Amino acid sequence: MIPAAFDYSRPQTLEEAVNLLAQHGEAAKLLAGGHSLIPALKLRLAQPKTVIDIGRIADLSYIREQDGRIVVGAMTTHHAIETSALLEEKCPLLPEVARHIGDVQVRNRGTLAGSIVHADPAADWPAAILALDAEMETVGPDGPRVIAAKKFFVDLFQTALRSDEILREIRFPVTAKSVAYVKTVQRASGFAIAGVAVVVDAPRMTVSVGITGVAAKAYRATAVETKLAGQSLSAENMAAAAAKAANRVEPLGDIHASSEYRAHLAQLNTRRALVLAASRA
Amino acid sequence: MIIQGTHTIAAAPAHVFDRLMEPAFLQQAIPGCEKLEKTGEDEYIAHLKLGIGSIKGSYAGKVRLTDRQPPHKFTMHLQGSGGPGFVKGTSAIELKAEGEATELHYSANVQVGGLIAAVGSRVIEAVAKKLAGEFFLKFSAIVEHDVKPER
Amino acid sequence: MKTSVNIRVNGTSRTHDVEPRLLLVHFLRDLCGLTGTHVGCETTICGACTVLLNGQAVKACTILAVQADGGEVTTIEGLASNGRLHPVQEAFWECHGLQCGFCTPGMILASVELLQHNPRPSREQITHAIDGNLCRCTGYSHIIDAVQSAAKKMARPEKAK
Amino acid sequence: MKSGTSNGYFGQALKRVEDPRLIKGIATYVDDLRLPGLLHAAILRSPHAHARILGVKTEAAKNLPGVAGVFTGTDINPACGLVPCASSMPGLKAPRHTMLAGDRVYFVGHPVVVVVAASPAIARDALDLIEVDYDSLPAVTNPEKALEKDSPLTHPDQGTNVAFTWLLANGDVDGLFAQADRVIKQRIVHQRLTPMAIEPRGCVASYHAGEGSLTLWTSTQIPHLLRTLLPGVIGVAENKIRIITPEVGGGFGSKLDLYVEEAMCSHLAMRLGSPVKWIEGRRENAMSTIHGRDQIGDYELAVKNDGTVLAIKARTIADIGSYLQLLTPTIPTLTGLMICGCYKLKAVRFELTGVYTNKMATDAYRGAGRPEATYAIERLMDLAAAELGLDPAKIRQKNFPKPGEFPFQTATGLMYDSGNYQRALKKAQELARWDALLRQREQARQAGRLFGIGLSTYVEICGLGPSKIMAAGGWEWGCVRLEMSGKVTVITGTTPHGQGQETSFAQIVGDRLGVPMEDIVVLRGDTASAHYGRDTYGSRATAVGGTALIMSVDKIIAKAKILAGALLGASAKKIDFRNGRFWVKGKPKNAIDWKRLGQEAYEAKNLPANLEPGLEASSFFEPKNCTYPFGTHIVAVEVERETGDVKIVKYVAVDDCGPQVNPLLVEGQVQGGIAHSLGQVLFERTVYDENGQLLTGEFTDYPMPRARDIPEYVIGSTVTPSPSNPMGVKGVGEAGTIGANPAIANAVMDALAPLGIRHLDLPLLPEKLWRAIEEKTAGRKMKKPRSQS
Repeated sequence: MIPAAFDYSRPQTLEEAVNLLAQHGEAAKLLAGGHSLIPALKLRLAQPKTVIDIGRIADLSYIREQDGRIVVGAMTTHHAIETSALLEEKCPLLPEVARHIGDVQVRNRGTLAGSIVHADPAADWPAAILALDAEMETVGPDGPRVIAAKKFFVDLFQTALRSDEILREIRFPVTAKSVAYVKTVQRASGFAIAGVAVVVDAPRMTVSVGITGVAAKAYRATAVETKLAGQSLSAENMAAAAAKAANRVEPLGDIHASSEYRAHLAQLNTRRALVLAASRA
Repeated sequence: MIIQGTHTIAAAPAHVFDRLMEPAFLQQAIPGCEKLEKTGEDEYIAHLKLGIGSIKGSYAGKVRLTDRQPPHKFTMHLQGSGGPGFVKGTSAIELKAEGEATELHYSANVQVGGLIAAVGSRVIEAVAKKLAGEFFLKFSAIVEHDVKPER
Repeated sequence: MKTSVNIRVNGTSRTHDVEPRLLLVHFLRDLCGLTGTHVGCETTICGACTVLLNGQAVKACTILAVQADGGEVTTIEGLASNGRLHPVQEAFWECHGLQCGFCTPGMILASVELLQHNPRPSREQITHAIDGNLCRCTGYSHIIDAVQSAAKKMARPEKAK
Repeated sequence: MKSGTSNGYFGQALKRVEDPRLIKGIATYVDDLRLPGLLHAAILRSPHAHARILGVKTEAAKNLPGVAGVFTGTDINPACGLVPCASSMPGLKAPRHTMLAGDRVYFVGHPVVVVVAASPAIARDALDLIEVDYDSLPAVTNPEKALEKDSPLTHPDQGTNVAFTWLLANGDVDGLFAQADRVIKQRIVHQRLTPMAIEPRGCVASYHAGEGSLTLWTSTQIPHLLRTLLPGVIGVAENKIRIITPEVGGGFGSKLDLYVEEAMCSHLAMRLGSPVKWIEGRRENAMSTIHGRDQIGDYELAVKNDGTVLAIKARTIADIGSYLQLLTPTIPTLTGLMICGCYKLKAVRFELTGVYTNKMATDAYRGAGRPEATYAIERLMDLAAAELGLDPAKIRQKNFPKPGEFPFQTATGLMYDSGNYQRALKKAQELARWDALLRQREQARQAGRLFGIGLSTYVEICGLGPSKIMAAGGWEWGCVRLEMSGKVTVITGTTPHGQGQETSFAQIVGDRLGVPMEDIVVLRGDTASAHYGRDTYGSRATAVGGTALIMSVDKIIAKAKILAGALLGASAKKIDFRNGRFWVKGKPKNAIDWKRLGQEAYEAKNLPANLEPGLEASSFFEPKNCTYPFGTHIVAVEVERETGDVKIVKYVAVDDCGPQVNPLLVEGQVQGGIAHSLGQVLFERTVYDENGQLLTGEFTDYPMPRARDIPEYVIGSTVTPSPSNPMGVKGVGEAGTIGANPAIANAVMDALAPLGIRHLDLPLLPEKLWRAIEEKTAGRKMKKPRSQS
C-alpha cells in the first residue's frame, strides 16, 4: 500500500517535462492520472527514482475538431470522453469504449494517454485506437513525431514511444454512427477478457476491427477485415468473417479465461460488434 | 507452467552447444543479464535486471547444468529471486542437426512465485515466452555472426 | 524530499509538508485526522476510500497527495451541513443501506456524485454508478433502495424548518 | 414476549441506532486508533508454499533509521506459546503453530520476519531490506494426491498428510442401500473461498508495565475467546488482559480466530515498551486470513422409486491447509451433522478425512460447513427427482418430517427443534408463482433458450449451543443495569460486527422493561465492561445472547417489584408491572416509574431489609438445544448459450428464523447472505496453482458480487418459534448463504438439463458452462484448460 520513496517534480510546460525526462532517463516515470502507475507503485512493482507529474501542464486536456479530425489531449480523462457531446456526434466509438473502463471513480481520474502508454494487453482503449487508425503525436528532445496506431502497440506493456518522449495528443478520424464496442469483462478487475471495437465504413464497404484482452497485445483483426471488404454486411457474411477474429494470434490463458475461451469470445464479440455497428449505420 | 519452443540456428550443433556453455556469450543473449559467472563445474551465478513496461525488478540467481551430453542435450536448473518474487525452473534442451543448421528444442517447467505470480498470472506465460524468444533471437544472431567468418 | 501541499478539505485549508509518495487517503486519515475514509484494498477496486475531489468521486488510494495540491476535497465527515445529515446519509440510515459500515462512506460519496448529475437515476444507473464500490455485508439491495429514496428526498422541495 | 411490551419494539422495522456514527464517518475501526508513541508492525511473508529457510539477513533493515526492531522466529517463538486450536478431535495431528516460521515455511503468506518501526512507511521500507535464503521444496496442493503413498508431505515431521479422520455412522446404512431401488451417486467439489471482509484484519496492543496489564484492540468477532486463549500464548494472566473490539468491518467467520498477529503485537508491545499496531493489507488478507469450504465429497443417496429417501453415504476429504486455526477441524464435521438436510433419512455414514496441504488454513466462513451439507443433499434430491421423473418440490415434500413430528431426531443424531418445512415451501411457490414459472420455462425451452428453475429447501443449525457440544462453553452472558437516572445500560457478551444488535437488543430490552429505546445503551466488544461472553458466530447472538438479557431483565423486574412494594407499602406479590410502571394491584394511579426506582435503588435510603442496593443483574444463558432455522429458496435463471453467462431472472426467498425482532435487519442478513452464495455459485473461488502460489490474492483476481449482479428479490418469511429459548428466535446470519447456494446451482443445472448435462461443480463460471454446452451440442471434446480447476 505504500510506494517506495521517489522524487517528484511538476513541470508547468511540456518543454520542461521533456527536459526533465531527458535528464532523468530510465529512472523517471511520467505521471498523468496515475491510474496505471500508482497501483504499480503501491505494489512496488514500479520503483522509479523520479516521478514527473504532467498533470498541471496547461492545455493538455481537450477534445476538439481540427482540420477534419478529432484531436484529444493527453491528459483528457475517460470521463471527459464518455460525456463529450462532440465525440458522441463525430467519433461515437470513443464515448462507448470509455463507458466500459473501470468504474466511475477510475474514469474521473484515469486518462486516455496514461492508459495507452501503459499498453496493458487487456485495457479497453487499444481496441479503439487500432480500429480507428488513430495517430499518436509525441514530443521529445528531437521535436514532435507521429506514430500510427498499427505501429504503436509493440508488445506486452510496450509501445513505440521512446523513453524520452511524451505522448501529447491522439488524433482520430470523424466517423459515422456505425461503430460498436463489445466487451467481455474480467469481473474482478474490470479489464477486458475480450474487447472488440468495430468501425464500419459503409460508403467504402470496409470494416476495421481492433481486439484487446485476447493476446499479449491488442491487434487489428485483418483476416476479418479482408473477408468483409467489399462485401455486404449480411448476417452470414459477418458471422463468417468474425470466425477469423483470432486467426494468427496466440490467445492468452489465465484463471479467468483459457486461451480457447478467449479465442471464442474474440470471435463472438466480433460478430456481435459487427452486427451492432452495422445496425447503427 | 510449461514453456517450450523450437529455434533453428544457422550453425552446427557442436558449435551451438559450445557457445551455450560459455558465460560470456550467454550473458550477451540473456535479456537484462548484467552478470554471469561460472562458480564451479557446471554452476553459474547470474544477476538480471528485467523490466516489462513499468514493472521492473532485479533478480539474483543460480544456474546449474546436469545431464550434459555434448552436443545433443543438457538440462538447465535455474533458481532466482528478487523484489517482486522468484523464478525456479528446469529446462531440457536438445539440439539436432538439421542440414548445416541446428534445431534447438527446449521444454521448460517454470515455477514463478511471489508478487509476480500473484499479480501477473494473466501475462506471465506471455512474458516468459517473450523472454525466451528474445534470448534465442539474440543468441542465434551472436552464434551465427560468430561462425560466418569461418566459412 | 518533502513537498508542501495545500488541500481544502471539507472547507478547511490544510497545509502539510509531505513525502511525494504519500497517498491522498493517508493525507486525509493521518494528517487531517479524518478517519472516515477507509482503505479496503490496494488495487483501486473496493472504493472504500472514495472522496470527492473538485466535485468528482475519486479513489483516494490511487491519488498522491501532491496531485491533489490546490484542490478541494469532500470526505464523509464533510457531507452533513449544520449538523443535518445529507439526504443520502439519511436514506442509507432509513433503508438499512449498511451493516458493518466500512464501505459506507465510499458508497455514500459515490451515490452523492451520481445524484449531483442524475437526480432521478434508474436502478441500472445506480448499479452502474456504484460499480466501483464493493460491499460484502448488505448484498446491495438496500443500498440501491437507499439511493432511490435519496433521489426522491432531494427532488422534494426542502421543507422549511 | 411477555411483560412490559407496551412499546411494541419487537417486530418493528426500526432504523439502527448504530448507524449515525457510521454514516457520518466518525466511527472508530482499529486502523482509526491513534495512541501516543505508537509503533507500526509490518510482516515479511513467505513467497514459497513450502521451503526450508537457510538464512535470514536483517542487518540492513535494523539499521534503517526509525526501525525499532526486526524479529525472526528465533527471536520470538521461544518467548511465545502456540496458536491454539479448540478442537479436541481424537487422533488429531496438530503441527506446532508458532508465531513466525521456524526453519520451514508451509504456505504462501507464512510470516517469517516482523519489523516494528516509527511509521508504516518505514516498516514497509525495512521489509525490502531483509534477505531470506529459501530452499524451495515440493508443495502439497492437491488433497487427494496428498493421500497417495509417494506424495510429498506438508509437515514432513508428522509422517503423513492426514490431519484427522472422523466417522459419523448411524442406522443400518448397508441394509437400506440394499433395499433401495436406486442409488444416486455424485461427486461434488466444494471449492475453496476467501471471505474477503472489506476491512482487513488489524490490531493495536498496548502494555501497561506498571499494572502488568495488556490492552488489545482488535478487529475480531471473539474478544472473549481471545481473552481466554491469549494467556497461553503471551504469558499474561487472563485477568490482566483487556480485549477491545471497536467497529469491525465485516467478519463472516474470518475474524473468529486467534491469529498470530494478535499475539505477536501483544508480545512486541511488552517487549518494546510501546504500543504496536498492525494493519493487514489486502494481499496479506487473501494469503493469511482463513479460507472457507474446500471439501471433496463422494455422495450416495439410497432412494425408492416412489421418491422416498432411505439413507446417505459420503466419503469426504477436507483440504484444511497447513495449520489448524481455532475451529479448522470442526467445520467439515458440521457438514456431516447436517447432511440429512430437511429429510427423514433413516441412516447415515459420513467418513471425513482432513488433509494438510501447503495452503492457508480453512475455518469458519459464513455458513461454516452447513452450505456444503445443504448443497450436497439438495443437489442429490434434484438428481433423484430427475432420475425418477418426479417433481423436485414433491420429492422434497414427500420426505419432510411433518410439523407434528418436531422435535425431530435426525439420522445424524441432531434434534431439530421446530419446523414447518411444508409451509415455507408452499409460501415460496406461491410467491414465485410456481405454475406460471413452469410455463415460462416451457415456453423458453420451446424457443431453444436455456431456462432453469432451482429449488432448495434447507435447514441449518444456529444458536450454538449447549456447552456440551462447544469447546469453550455454549452459553452466553448478558447484563442489564438500570442506572440511577433511570437510563438503562445493556451489556452483551456477544460481539456484533454489522448485524445491528445495538438496535435489536435495545428493542428486546426496551419492550420488556417498558423503557424507551432512546434511554438504552447497548455496550459490547470490551472485556472490561462485558465481563463474559462467548461472542458472535454461528448466528447465535439473538437466540443465546438475547436470552441472557431477558433473564437479566426479569431479575431486575423481580427486584424492582420488591423495592416498589416497599415504597408503596405492599408485598412484591401485590405489585403489578407494565409499561415501565409499578403499582399495587388495583391502584394504578399511584404507580412509580423506573426513574424513581433507580434513584431509590442507589440512594438506598428506603430499601427493605436484606435488599441490596442497585438494580443490576447479569445472567448466563445455557441453551438446551441449538435452533434450526429453515426455508425455501426458488430461483429462475437463463443461461446464454454462446457465452455461458448466467442471468438470474427471479429470486424468491422464504426464510423462517422464528419471530423476527427487527424485520429490516432480518432482510438485510438474508440479502447479504444470498450475495455470498451468488458469488460462490457463479464466480468466487480461491485458486492456488500447482506449486501452491496463490493466484487470487487481490480484489483484481477474486471476483465478488457487485451491485449490478444482484437480482430484485421477492422476500417472504414464515414464523415457527423455537422451543430452545423464551423468545422463540432462531438466528438468520447465515440462512441466506445456506439456502441460496443449492437453489441457484440447481436452477443453472436445470437450465442445462435438456442438453443432457447432469452436474457441474461450482463455481459455474461462464467458460465452464460454455464448454459443457459445446461438448453436448457441437459434439466436440474440449481440452481441459490448464487454468480451470
